[in-house]
Amino acid sequence: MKQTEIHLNPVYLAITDKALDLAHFNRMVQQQQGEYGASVIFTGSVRVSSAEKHLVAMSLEHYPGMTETLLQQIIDKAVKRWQLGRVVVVHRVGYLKPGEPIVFVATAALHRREAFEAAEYIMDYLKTDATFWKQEHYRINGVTKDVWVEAKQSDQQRLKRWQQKD
Amino acid sequence: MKQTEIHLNPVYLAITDKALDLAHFNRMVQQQQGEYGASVIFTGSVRVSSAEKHLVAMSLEHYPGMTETLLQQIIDKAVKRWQLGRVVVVHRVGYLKPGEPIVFVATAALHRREAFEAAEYIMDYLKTDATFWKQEHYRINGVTKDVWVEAKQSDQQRLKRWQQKD
Amino acid sequence: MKNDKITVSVLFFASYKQLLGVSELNVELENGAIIADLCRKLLENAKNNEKWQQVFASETSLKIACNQTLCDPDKGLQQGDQVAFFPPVTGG
Amino acid sequence: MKNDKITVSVLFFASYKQLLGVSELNVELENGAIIADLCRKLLENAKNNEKWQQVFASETSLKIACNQTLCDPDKGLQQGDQVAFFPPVTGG
Repeated sequence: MKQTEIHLNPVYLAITDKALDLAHFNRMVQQQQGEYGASVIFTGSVRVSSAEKHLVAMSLEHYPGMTETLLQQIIDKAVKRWQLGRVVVVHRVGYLKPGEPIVFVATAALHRREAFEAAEYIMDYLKTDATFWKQEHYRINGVTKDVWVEAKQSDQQRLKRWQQKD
Repeated sequence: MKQTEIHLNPVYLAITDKALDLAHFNRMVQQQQGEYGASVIFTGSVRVSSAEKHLVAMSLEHYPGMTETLLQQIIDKAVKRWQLGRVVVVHRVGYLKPGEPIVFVATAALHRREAFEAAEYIMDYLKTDATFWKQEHYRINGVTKDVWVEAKQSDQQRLKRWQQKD
Repeated sequence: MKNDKITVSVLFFASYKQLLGVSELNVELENGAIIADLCRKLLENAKNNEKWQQVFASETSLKIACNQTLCDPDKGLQQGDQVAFFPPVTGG
Repeated sequence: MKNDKITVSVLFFASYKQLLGVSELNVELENGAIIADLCRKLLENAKNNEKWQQVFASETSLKIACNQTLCDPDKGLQQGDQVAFFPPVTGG
């Protein structure tokens, strides 16, 4: 019996100052998954605010070299913990307008549970470990204000879920 | 200050015998999310098996009318439990080949936690409550065999996660 | 004048439909009948055929819906009700 | 002949970079210096400028990496090491 074998490099990782081509990254996990029939895609975008305190744009800075290493370490831990057919992690840096995607994290697994858990695990550690920093550019009553985003305690709390099981 | 307001019907629900247009459904949650900057997409596809017991195709049957009501009830519960800007639930019926998507469940929320939880909640209840039935068509040593998929105890177990918090 | 008979429509899905070779039929019952009476009547009509016994004996897996809402065998029936029998669901 | 001086490169990121108005500099230290010595030297060089004090006083939030690996202030330094100071990360 002739059979088409599909060989994929399971991990794709990128940090880019170009707008994320979501359609392209979606296809990476939703197509040709082979036996890994369950996929989860997380996309985080700059929110479009409608309040008085109007978010005009966001700047994203990172530590080149260290960020890639840290993200690869997070992915390695996920791949060790769950059987994954595909992992895609893409993070935007530079100047972003409202609505533009910041982060794309996707996983393909044999069962939905693994796909959900692995995607959430990668996002949780990316939030607390990866060397990215966000600055928000607001326009408040006609005046521009730049605010560095503060780290959230709730993000540290989220890690407990994974550490208890480690 | 002029501002473009984006009004979305937050819920899209469909059962179809046509191949799912994933690019179209992806856009529904990844674009124009407004302040709901966190989105999660789950896609479940017919797996491409590489074993001796070769999966040739899958047939999906449902109870028209009842299925739509049940799915709407699941979505209503999710929308009540989490603040969601978008919910897309699409389920395929009919004859499917390996690799074809069966189910698409997506959510957009203010924060990633809500988006992940709501998508997983909808999938968990869809698996146990919605009136769909799967039949797998195998070819084993040249002989075709049709097997009705059995319900998994693990799917019932998954619901406990949500019931404890209810 | 009170009608002492009701007619309900019956649906079978998935493996039950395939096993019994029937997806839909109408059944006449006494007024006041419950779903358990309907099951008994269906078995009688099938002359206690093994396949029908198999479906209605599987109490742990047999699911029943009346007018598209899940229910128990003691649910009372009304004229025109739609009763569906099906195995545990396996979508997604 | 033993060299009794080492040079390390220092990086600042995000709010620290903005506050101090510097992203990268080279610092000469005694051989055997640890990161805490580097911090002291930086503060001296800045003549205990308030902004520099602010960065190095925030012990709860100041993160340190040596050669792109997180570390503590007691980490020993070698010739050519790259030391980065940054606030808690906020990506994703």
